Amino acid sequence: MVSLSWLMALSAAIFVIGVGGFLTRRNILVMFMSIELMLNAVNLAFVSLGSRLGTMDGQVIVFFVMTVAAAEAAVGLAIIISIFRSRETVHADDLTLLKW
Amino acid sequence: MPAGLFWFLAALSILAALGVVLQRNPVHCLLALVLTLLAIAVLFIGQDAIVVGFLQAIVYAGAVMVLFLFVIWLLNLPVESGPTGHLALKLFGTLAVAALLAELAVFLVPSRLQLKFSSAHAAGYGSIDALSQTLFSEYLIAFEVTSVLLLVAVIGAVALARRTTQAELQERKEASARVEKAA
Amino acid sequence: MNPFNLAAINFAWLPILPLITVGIGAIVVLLAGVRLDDEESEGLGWLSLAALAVAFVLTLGIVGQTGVAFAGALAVDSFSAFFELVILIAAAFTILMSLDYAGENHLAGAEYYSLVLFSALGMMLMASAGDLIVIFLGLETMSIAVYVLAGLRRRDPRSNEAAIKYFLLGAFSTGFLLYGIALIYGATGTIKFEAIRAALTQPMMSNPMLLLGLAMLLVGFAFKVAAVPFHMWTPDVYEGAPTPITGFMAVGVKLGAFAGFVRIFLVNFGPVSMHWSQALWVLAVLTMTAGNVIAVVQTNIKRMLAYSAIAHAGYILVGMTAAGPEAGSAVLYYLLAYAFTNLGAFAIVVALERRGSVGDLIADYRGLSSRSPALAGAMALFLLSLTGIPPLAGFMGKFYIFAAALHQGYTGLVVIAVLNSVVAAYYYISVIVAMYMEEGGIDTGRLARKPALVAAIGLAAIATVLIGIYPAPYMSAAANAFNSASGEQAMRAASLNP
Amino acid sequence: MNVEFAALALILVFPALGVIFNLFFGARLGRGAVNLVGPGVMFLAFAVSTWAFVKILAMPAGGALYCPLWRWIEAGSFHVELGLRVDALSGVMVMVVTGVGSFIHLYSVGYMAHDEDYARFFTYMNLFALSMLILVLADNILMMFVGWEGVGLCSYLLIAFWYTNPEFAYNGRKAFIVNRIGDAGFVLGILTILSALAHHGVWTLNFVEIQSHAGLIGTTAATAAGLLLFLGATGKSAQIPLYVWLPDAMVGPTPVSALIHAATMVTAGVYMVARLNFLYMLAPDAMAVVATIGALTAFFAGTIAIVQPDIKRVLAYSTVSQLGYMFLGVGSGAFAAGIFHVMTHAFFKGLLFLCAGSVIHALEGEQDMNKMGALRKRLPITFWTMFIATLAITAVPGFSGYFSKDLILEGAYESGHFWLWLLGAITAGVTGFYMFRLIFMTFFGESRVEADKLHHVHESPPVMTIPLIVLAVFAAIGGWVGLPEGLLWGDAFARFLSPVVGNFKPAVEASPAMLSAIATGLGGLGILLAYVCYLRMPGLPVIAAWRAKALYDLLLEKYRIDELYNLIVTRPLFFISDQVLNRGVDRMVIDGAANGAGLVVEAGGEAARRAETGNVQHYAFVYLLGVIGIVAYYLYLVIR
Amino acid sequence: MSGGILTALIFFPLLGAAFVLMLSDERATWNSAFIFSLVPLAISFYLFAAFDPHEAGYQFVEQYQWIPQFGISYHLGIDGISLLLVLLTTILISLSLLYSGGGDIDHRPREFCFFLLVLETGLLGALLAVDLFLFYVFWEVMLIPMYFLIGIWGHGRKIYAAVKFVLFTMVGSLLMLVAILYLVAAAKHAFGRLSFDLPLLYQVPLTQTEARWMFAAFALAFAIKVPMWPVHTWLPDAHTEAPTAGSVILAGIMLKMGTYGFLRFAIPLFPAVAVEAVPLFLALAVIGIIYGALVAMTQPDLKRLVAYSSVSHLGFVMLGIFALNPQGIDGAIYQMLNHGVSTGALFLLVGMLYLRRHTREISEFGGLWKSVPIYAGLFMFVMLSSAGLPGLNGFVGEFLIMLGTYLRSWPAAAFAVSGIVLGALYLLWTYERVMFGPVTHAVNQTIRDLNLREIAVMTPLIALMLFMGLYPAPLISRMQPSVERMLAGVRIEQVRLEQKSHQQAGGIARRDTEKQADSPFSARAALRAARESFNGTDRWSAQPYSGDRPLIETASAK
Repeated sequence: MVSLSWLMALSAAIFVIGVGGFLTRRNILVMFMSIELMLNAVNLAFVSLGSRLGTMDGQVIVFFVMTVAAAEAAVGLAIIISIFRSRETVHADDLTLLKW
Repeated sequence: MPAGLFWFLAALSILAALGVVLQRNPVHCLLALVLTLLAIAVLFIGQDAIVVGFLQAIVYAGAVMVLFLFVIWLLNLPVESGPTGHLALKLFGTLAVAALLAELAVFLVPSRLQLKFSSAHAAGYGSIDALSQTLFSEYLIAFEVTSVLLLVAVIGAVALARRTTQAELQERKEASARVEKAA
Repeated sequence: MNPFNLAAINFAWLPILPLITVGIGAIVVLLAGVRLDDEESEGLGWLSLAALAVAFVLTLGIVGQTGVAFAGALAVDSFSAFFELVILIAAAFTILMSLDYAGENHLAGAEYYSLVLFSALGMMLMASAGDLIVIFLGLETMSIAVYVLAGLRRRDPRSNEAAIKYFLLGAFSTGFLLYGIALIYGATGTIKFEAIRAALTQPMMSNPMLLLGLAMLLVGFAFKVAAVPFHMWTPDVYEGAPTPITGFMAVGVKLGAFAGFVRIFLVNFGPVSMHWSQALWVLAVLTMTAGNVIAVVQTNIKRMLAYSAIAHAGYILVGMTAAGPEAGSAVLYYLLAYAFTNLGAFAIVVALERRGSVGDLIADYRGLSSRSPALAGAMALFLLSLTGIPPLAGFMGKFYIFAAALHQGYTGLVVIAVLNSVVAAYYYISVIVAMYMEEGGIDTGRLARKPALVAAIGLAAIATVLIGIYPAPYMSAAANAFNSASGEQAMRAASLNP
Repeated sequence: MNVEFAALALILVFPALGVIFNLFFGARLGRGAVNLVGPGVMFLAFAVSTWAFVKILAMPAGGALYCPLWRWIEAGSFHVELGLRVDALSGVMVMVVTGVGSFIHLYSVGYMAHDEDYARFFTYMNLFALSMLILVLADNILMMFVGWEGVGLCSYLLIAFWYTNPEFAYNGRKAFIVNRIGDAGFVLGILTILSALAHHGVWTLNFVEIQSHAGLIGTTAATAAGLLLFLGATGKSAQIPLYVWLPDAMVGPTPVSALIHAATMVTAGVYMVARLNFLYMLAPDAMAVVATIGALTAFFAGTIAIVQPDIKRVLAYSTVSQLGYMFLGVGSGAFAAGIFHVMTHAFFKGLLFLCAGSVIHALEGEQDMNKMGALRKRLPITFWTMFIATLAITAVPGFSGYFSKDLILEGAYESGHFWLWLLGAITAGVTGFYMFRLIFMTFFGESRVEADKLHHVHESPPVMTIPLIVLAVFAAIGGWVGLPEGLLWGDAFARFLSPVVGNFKPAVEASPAMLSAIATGLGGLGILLAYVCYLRMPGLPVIAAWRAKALYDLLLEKYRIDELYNLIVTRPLFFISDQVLNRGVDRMVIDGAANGAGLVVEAGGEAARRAETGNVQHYAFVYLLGVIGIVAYYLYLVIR
Repeated sequence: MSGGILTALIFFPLLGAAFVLMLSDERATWNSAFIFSLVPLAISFYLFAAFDPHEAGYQFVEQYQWIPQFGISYHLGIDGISLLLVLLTTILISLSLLYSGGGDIDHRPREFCFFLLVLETGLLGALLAVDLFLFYVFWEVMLIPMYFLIGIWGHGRKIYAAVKFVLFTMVGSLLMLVAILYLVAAAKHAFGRLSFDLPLLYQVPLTQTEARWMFAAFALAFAIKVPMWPVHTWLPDAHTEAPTAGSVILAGIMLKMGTYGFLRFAIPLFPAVAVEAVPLFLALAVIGIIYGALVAMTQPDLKRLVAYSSVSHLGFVMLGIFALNPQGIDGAIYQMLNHGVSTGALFLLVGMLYLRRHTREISEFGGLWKSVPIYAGLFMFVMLSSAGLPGLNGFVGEFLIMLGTYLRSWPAAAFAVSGIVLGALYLLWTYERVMFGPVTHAVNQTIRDLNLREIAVMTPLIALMLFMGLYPAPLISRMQPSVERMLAGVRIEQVRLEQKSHQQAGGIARRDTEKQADSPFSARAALRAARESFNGTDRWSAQPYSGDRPLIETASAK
């Protein structure tokens, strides 16, 4: 059996990669995908911990996280579409009307 | 879960995740993301989270990602044209990310990673039966809330993406005029 | 175990009735609005108000209870009741502000009001959550609704931008929050508050996983309450969002977030306060200082109020740092006072704003006192309350928080807070200067045609004064609320003179 | 023996009523009413004073009248009861003040006949008299201080009476400020006495009580108090170093000069020292200082008077000089002699000023003696009365000044101050010279009066000349109350005062006759020299001035003391006020710090605001930094 | 319990403020505001008459629970220290209203009256509060109306001045709030319950460090308000730009809140530290006296000049307070009244001039006496009162302060007297430049003299100056018992400090004025000596120390 540490490390790695993607990509959609990476990393952590603890809670939470991710995706993509309609761009660094 | 499988999936998921972050074409990114999700789904199943694993594959990697794909096509997004103007952020962002990873690594060494208790999996652990038993008893409220949440998401999505009204067009004109003036 | 044995999970109507009312209200509003034009949405607003009123009455039933329901998923205590009541009030004020605003700005009425109600529902869930996952779901319900609300002026690029920024950072932050929940779950084996509290025994307290989980939870909540350095979204989003929604965010979202924050940290992680109060100390100082200092140079009133909201979060963090029953009730009282004052201030911003976002500059307020003395007077009142001038509500809140922090020995922190208040006085007063001592500004139209808005301003003003000059009942309500949550913990009532 | 005598209050009430009347109704009711009330109240006060004085004379030695007023101040154990007291000393003073004062008031009716502000003038004059009477009648030192400051104020008001002239206004202020400097010392002196007694649980400011507890005041405290009070006296009585205001005070109407210089204000210092004789007796060092300052002032002012061309200025410096004599007297312990000179000086100096006023009146405001001369015939009454006064001031035997000055010089010598005596004696010569220079230049020789004024030079009206004549009589015979010991009734004046000021006890044996002869001789020498210079050989002074130009200029410019004060006090003060404190400390340092703090906040806000770039990824980056920070903190908790 | 007369006193103006807000006619506004201000005036006169001068404690006490959670009560009371200040407040507010209605305030009169009356409530409340929290509330309440008064009806750089005023004051008062809270926490530690009640807080035991910090916080708050050097720079700006009534109240009453705070709070709460801090405060006060006078001297603006003179005068008050003996403190309180009356009157006069010429530059004037004799006369009188001429009010206070200071530390008194000289210097010089000399600006020949309303405003003040100068005893006697009571705590600390320094000095006895002067033992001895030295016929020996009712001498004399 793989040690929990490795699983957690994998989870952390994916999480951090997600963070990195969010920071460095200009495209809002890709930034959003990075967030999905982070969520999945967390899901992995939940499942791994739940599995080691022997309780179902972890898996149930993953179920909820997926739902939330779906909801966020719906709303987030709608927002992206609406901003694309008004601004014709999906680049994060173009969205700086509001500042200072 | 055999160790070999784990290592393979771990490597795959990390590579795929890096693919999400590093590729220029959003569609390629999305494909890499799907790959990551699938690898993770297998990891779930490998840890007796069978239902969740399949849900991950079907709902997440399937349905949700298709949504992304639609949007990418809808917006007809171009390939990201290189790292313009973002070099500093990329450099320092990467450094910061590395720092975070290093910090997390210190926390996650085995000697520090002690669970409160650890028990063997009961019969039917991870099955749809077990999952729904928990879901509809202890997590009844949470489950109901998800329905509300999804409703909110639907309303929100509709509200944002519905057809433009005449009044809104007028307002838009005013707003863009103002933006120009401000610029 | 029969999974559908409701008694086994101690099903109770009491705590969920208000939630259901609000939820049903939202759906009814949505359905009723299907065939209405955007400009005719005022009736929907009144409908929402009715739902909130019913929920308010139902919530009163929770006052005085102490316990949990739904297998610990919901807490039934005065704490939840306190927050739910304030949240309902905040939502009601938001709707009062919106009645004219929504029509004027062609917002989709049905969606608008139902989303406000749903988001209030999310906040109420956070307030009454008994486990981490309900908190999380409540947070998401609230947030997703507010993301949309922020972007509801779809054709205004600023509104779009506010929505996308809020959404992206919110989702980003969700990742951290969830990560924290995962780690807490790993460390304690549970996500239920009662169980977590029980698990916090001596050896557990310094479990690295628990600590990392705390860190991530802290980050997640710090983002929602807009603590520095997780605050960067706040001014942009506040500026871009429709003004009533800005008010709702500044008050409602903050109430919900603090409800969860207080519930988790002060109540349930109270025993390990030594592991988080130092971090909060730093956050509090950063938040107060940055908020106030940057607010000084703002020219847009919504942005200025955004930074002021950040600064006020800092003061509340001072109270949380102090970590104790007195501090807990102080935080609750502060939030109550803050809610009315800020809602009033935003109501006035709404009143002065013409279509689009004309009238948002502080310069637009020049000479307001001669054009509209009552409005200027009310604004001055709210600003003075935010400054912390006695005997207004804002002062009493600060007083309570500072007292609590001092009693816990955080003299240095309080001194920093106090010096910050001086900086704060400067920018609040500069608005008063504009209103009373300068000339110019823009014409604001007739307010008399907006009775709902006038009512909102008036009620907020009355509450600001009343909570200030006769704070005793509210203070004891706050104390009871906090104590009923911290329950059997051997903490004496925050009413310090028995 | 003390007798309650409520009528004493009337002495104050009358002038006070005069003030009120003139202030509120004077201008409205017209000149006649003012002319009646202004001097009238003074004569009434004089009458009451005389009544009181007669009662004192009738009492056995050491008797006094008193009139309690009300409790003024109280704080803790400290309290002040206002009360009036007339004993021998204050009796003499009150007679002089009301007496001479009345005639000066009367004279003013004529002198101010053409001034439109007559009501204001008499308001001030009455107020002045009131203040002086408060000073004299006070039974405690704090009430005395009320009068003390009051006369300072009135001198300010009267000197600046013709306020439209900026120089006059300046001189008025100068008088008040210089007086105030002295007053500050006076206050400290009061406090020193008070605190010295309070150390022993005695809280009093009453002269009699202080005297009875004088033993409790240590020598150090007595010396300090004596010197501080004397600082007050130098201001009020125009002694070195605070005499500078008095010559400038000449710009006021001449009756004012008479009032200030002769009867009232300037003698206050001498009166105070005499009043507190018991204190000074405890402090020989302070006495020595008083005497030395007095002698130096007498000589110093005399030398300045030699060359002044302005008739009033000569008289002013002569006043300073005569006051120096008085201080020499009281400083030597010859208190009675000092007071005696106060009295005689009041007669002759009042007279001199009034005469000078008469001359100026006749010449329509001309004060420069170089433009006078040969007025003897045209102004006979003025000439004769002034001549008498001059004989008195130069201490020609038989005239009043002779007796008093003689006693002072005798006292100085007998108390062991040989050098001071010598200085005093030389000053007598100087006095003779400059006074007769004045007489000769004004009334004798060629007429240098400007032609257009010459034809209406005329003698003053009776309302002015009557006071001259009355005062001339006193100037001539007023000294006879203090004849040398053993002659007729002897030194009655000193005997009368002795219960209050004690008897003078000589330390050094001397022959009074010889001392007197030396001083008188020197005086005669001065007169002779004046005669030679100004009548016999009129060119001589010019040659002398030309030969010793430096000295002459120095004297003419009053040793340039004003300029010195200006340089070392006034100018630095203004510089410090404006440049150093106002612009430097206040605006730059303190406000700079306050505004600087504001600027720092603002700059900080501006800088922090720039971090808010609007780019959501920058926000996320800051967020991440926050995460790293918090996690680092927990990392520290874990691995520590 | 006395039927809420103090409550009526405090809140009647507030009622008036609300009433005024409902009026629209300008004349009616002024009239009703003035009438509303007369009621508290009447009440305060009644209080003055009904006040028991022998009672040292609070009178007309009212106390109700307010915020039981914190042990905060609505506790009002009046004692000898606050009685006269209350009277001063009501008088000056009424006069300010009377004056301002005469054309000085030409726009937004309704709000003006509103703020002025609210200000009165704040001022009276701060003076009457016996509960520390209640005091703080009123203390801050005063701030806001004054801020509006300066900011709306001021001149020139009014906004800068108003904001500076608020910020300066807030820095101090917020730090004081921290100290208040800390003190209350200490009280809870000592007595087991939270309470903001002053009588209880006076007894809180504190460590030296705690007491020092808290005293510092209180002292800073009050010192800014006073204002003491070097935190005075808000004052010239605020005074200069404020409308006349604002300056009058600012100088006349508000500054007194600082000194009152020292008397009521900073010193009695932390007597040990106060005794320690005496040298520091004496030094600051003396610097303030000289500095204020010097800077005032060369100010080109009349109001600015008067403002700096306030710094100097308040320096005297501080000097008296920190003499920490009855003479000094009585004098200080008296001087507070004097300064209120005199400087208030000066500001009124400057305001009248400004109304006529719309400038306050001294160089714009000259020779005014010719055109406005009544004005010039009044100005002269007020100026003399301000300069401390004996016989007028200023002298009584100044002398008592000097006396108290001298007993405490003679060098301080020696330096302080220079303030008397400099005070005369700048006032007279100003007067000379404004009133004397030829008329340099033709426009000055035509300005009109005071009208009846203005004379009516000045007359009570002039009368007060005379009365307070000639017969201060009834006023001082009312404050005595309270001052004595306040000093009782200080004396204990002083003796303690002395004993400590005696021990440190190896038991060498150091003579101290205060202890010897007022200790019963030496006083009795002195009295005996005094009796023996008189033969009984003299009127001075008949009743040598009568009237010193609260003091020990009388007790032993009987």
